[in-house]
Amino acid sequence: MNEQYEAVLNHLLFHKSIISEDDDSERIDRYLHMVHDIDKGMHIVVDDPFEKSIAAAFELVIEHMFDPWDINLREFTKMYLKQVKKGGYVNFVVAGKLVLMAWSILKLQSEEVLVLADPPKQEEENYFGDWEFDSGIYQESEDLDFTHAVLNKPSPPIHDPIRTQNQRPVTLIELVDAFDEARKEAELQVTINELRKKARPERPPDFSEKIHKEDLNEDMALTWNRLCRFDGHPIPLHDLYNHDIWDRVTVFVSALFLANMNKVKIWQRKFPYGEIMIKRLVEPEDGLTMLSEDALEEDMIQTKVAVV
Amino acid sequence: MKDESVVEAALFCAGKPIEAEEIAESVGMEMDEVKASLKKLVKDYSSNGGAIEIVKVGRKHVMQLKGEYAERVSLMADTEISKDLLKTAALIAYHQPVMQSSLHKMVGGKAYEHVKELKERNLILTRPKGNSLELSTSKSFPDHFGIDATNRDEIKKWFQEQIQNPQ
Amino acid sequence: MKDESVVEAALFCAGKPIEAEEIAESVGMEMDEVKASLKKLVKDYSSNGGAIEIVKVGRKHVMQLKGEYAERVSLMADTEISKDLLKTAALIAYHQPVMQSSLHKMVGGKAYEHVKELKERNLILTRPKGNSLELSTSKSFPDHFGIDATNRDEIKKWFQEQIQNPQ
Repeated sequence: MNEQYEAVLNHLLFHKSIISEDDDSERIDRYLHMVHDIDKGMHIVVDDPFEKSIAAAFELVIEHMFDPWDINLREFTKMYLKQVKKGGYVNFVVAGKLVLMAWSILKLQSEEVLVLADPPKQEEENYFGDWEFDSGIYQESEDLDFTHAVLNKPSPPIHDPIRTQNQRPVTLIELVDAFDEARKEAELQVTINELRKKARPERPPDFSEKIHKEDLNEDMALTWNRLCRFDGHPIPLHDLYNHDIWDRVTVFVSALFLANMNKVKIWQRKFPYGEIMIKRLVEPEDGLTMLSEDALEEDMIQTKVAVV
Repeated sequence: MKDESVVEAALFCAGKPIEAEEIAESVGMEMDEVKASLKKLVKDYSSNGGAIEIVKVGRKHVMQLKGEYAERVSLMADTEISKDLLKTAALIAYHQPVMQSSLHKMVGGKAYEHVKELKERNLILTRPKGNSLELSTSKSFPDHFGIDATNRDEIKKWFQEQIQNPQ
Repeated sequence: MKDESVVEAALFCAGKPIEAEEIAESVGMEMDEVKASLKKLVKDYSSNGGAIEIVKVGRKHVMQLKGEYAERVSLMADTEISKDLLKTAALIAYHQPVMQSSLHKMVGGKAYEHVKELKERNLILTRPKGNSLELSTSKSFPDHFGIDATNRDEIKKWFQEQIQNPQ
């Protein structure tokens, strides 16, 4: 096993405390086995061994349903950036895929938190729940006046209040009550965990399928084909996406390549959150080979892009 | 033991806004007595020229330092919220629900840091919407800042008054 | 702002016995003024018939509830351990010795934060075992909660009895 795989493995085990004692040795063996398999060239078509090892680590979580918390995303980002700085060459398609994988893991982590955190009810409640949606904050002049006054006066209109901070010991009855509640909640939590375990195999995206197909030409043809359904005026890039996240990445990355080939122009209306716009610079027939009839039909079914 | 002083003791001890029912239950008093005592206490404290006030916050009452005194002794308090952060909090409360991007237009780059901190303090709620976040106050916001309002118009009015007649 | 009220504010804010020097430094007053204010406050508070008193404790002064009132309202204060943390503590005590990973399965993500806090409060002990930690109650656990037990087995038994004979 080369050093990079070892580095990845070490980081995988960064959150050791999360690993259950019930299956720890077995689990570490599984990791080793998996990394060994990947080392032999399974799955990944990425060339750079370092990128490959990171992708492999992410794959372990996404494809093989490991605990998403075993991935320390921050550490991986740091490692990756270090490598990029050192190497100088960045494969943006691979980088994009890695970002998406990292995002998927983050999502799995946050889903976990959502299920496990069981936040107290009051945090979810909005005190002024009956308020209407913000339809423009400067509608009334008094609102504008208020904003100006708050920003320009030395003192804010609210103060951080100072109150007494008395605390007392827990009474025995409170301890028993808490115990009673905790037992019931723990039982519920264990049940939820089991249900999640059962449901999980259905959840990960079809990751291996996507990483195998690095056929950029096909991706670009797909994006071009969608773009040609519009009349050539600038449109928001998101009109070309369907709801699949992989599709977003594919379209976004191939649109960048199309721009590089001077087939399209891409710009953002306002940085950093403005709409990303795309405009076709050449006629459909001067673009790329169109998709086959079958592929075209399949894509029409999968996307909700309007035909103009 | 005077009724009124028992209620005063309850407020001192609680250290946070509490409802009349809670006081009545804890100290074994009738609701009417508690309510009458609260009314008297609010009046007495506001007129005695001291540093402490008892104020109504929605359905609750709280004992706290008057604003100007709170500022004067803020160095002694554990956690101080910066004036800038308080301004951002006030803008969110007044304009809510407001998009983070709109807040950014009002207060600039510090909006993101402030939103993060206010969220950590459980004072605001965030909800993803489009490419930005929709911000609104949490249930503990009016309790924390002692804002006596229960709906949008009241809170706007409350803030307008604070701006026109600062303490 | 009256000197006396500033000192009153400082005492309210401190929430514990505090020296005159400390007050003077924090609020930027002369020691003489602080001392004179303290004297007046002690006198005023003792004679106003309210529930609060300001008393001298050694070299320090403190604002607190008068004894009889403190007893009456003591349950209104927040408990020093939050309900959520208390629940985790109770689960550890009942299941001890229990692995942190098992606790995670029972209470979810907050387990780690809670274990850290309970450890800081000296209520539980942790021992590395495999890749996780084994948790059990510390010697001070029964003392802290007033449980009549001297060892872990007795504590466990006490909790088991609570299930069988709920109060």
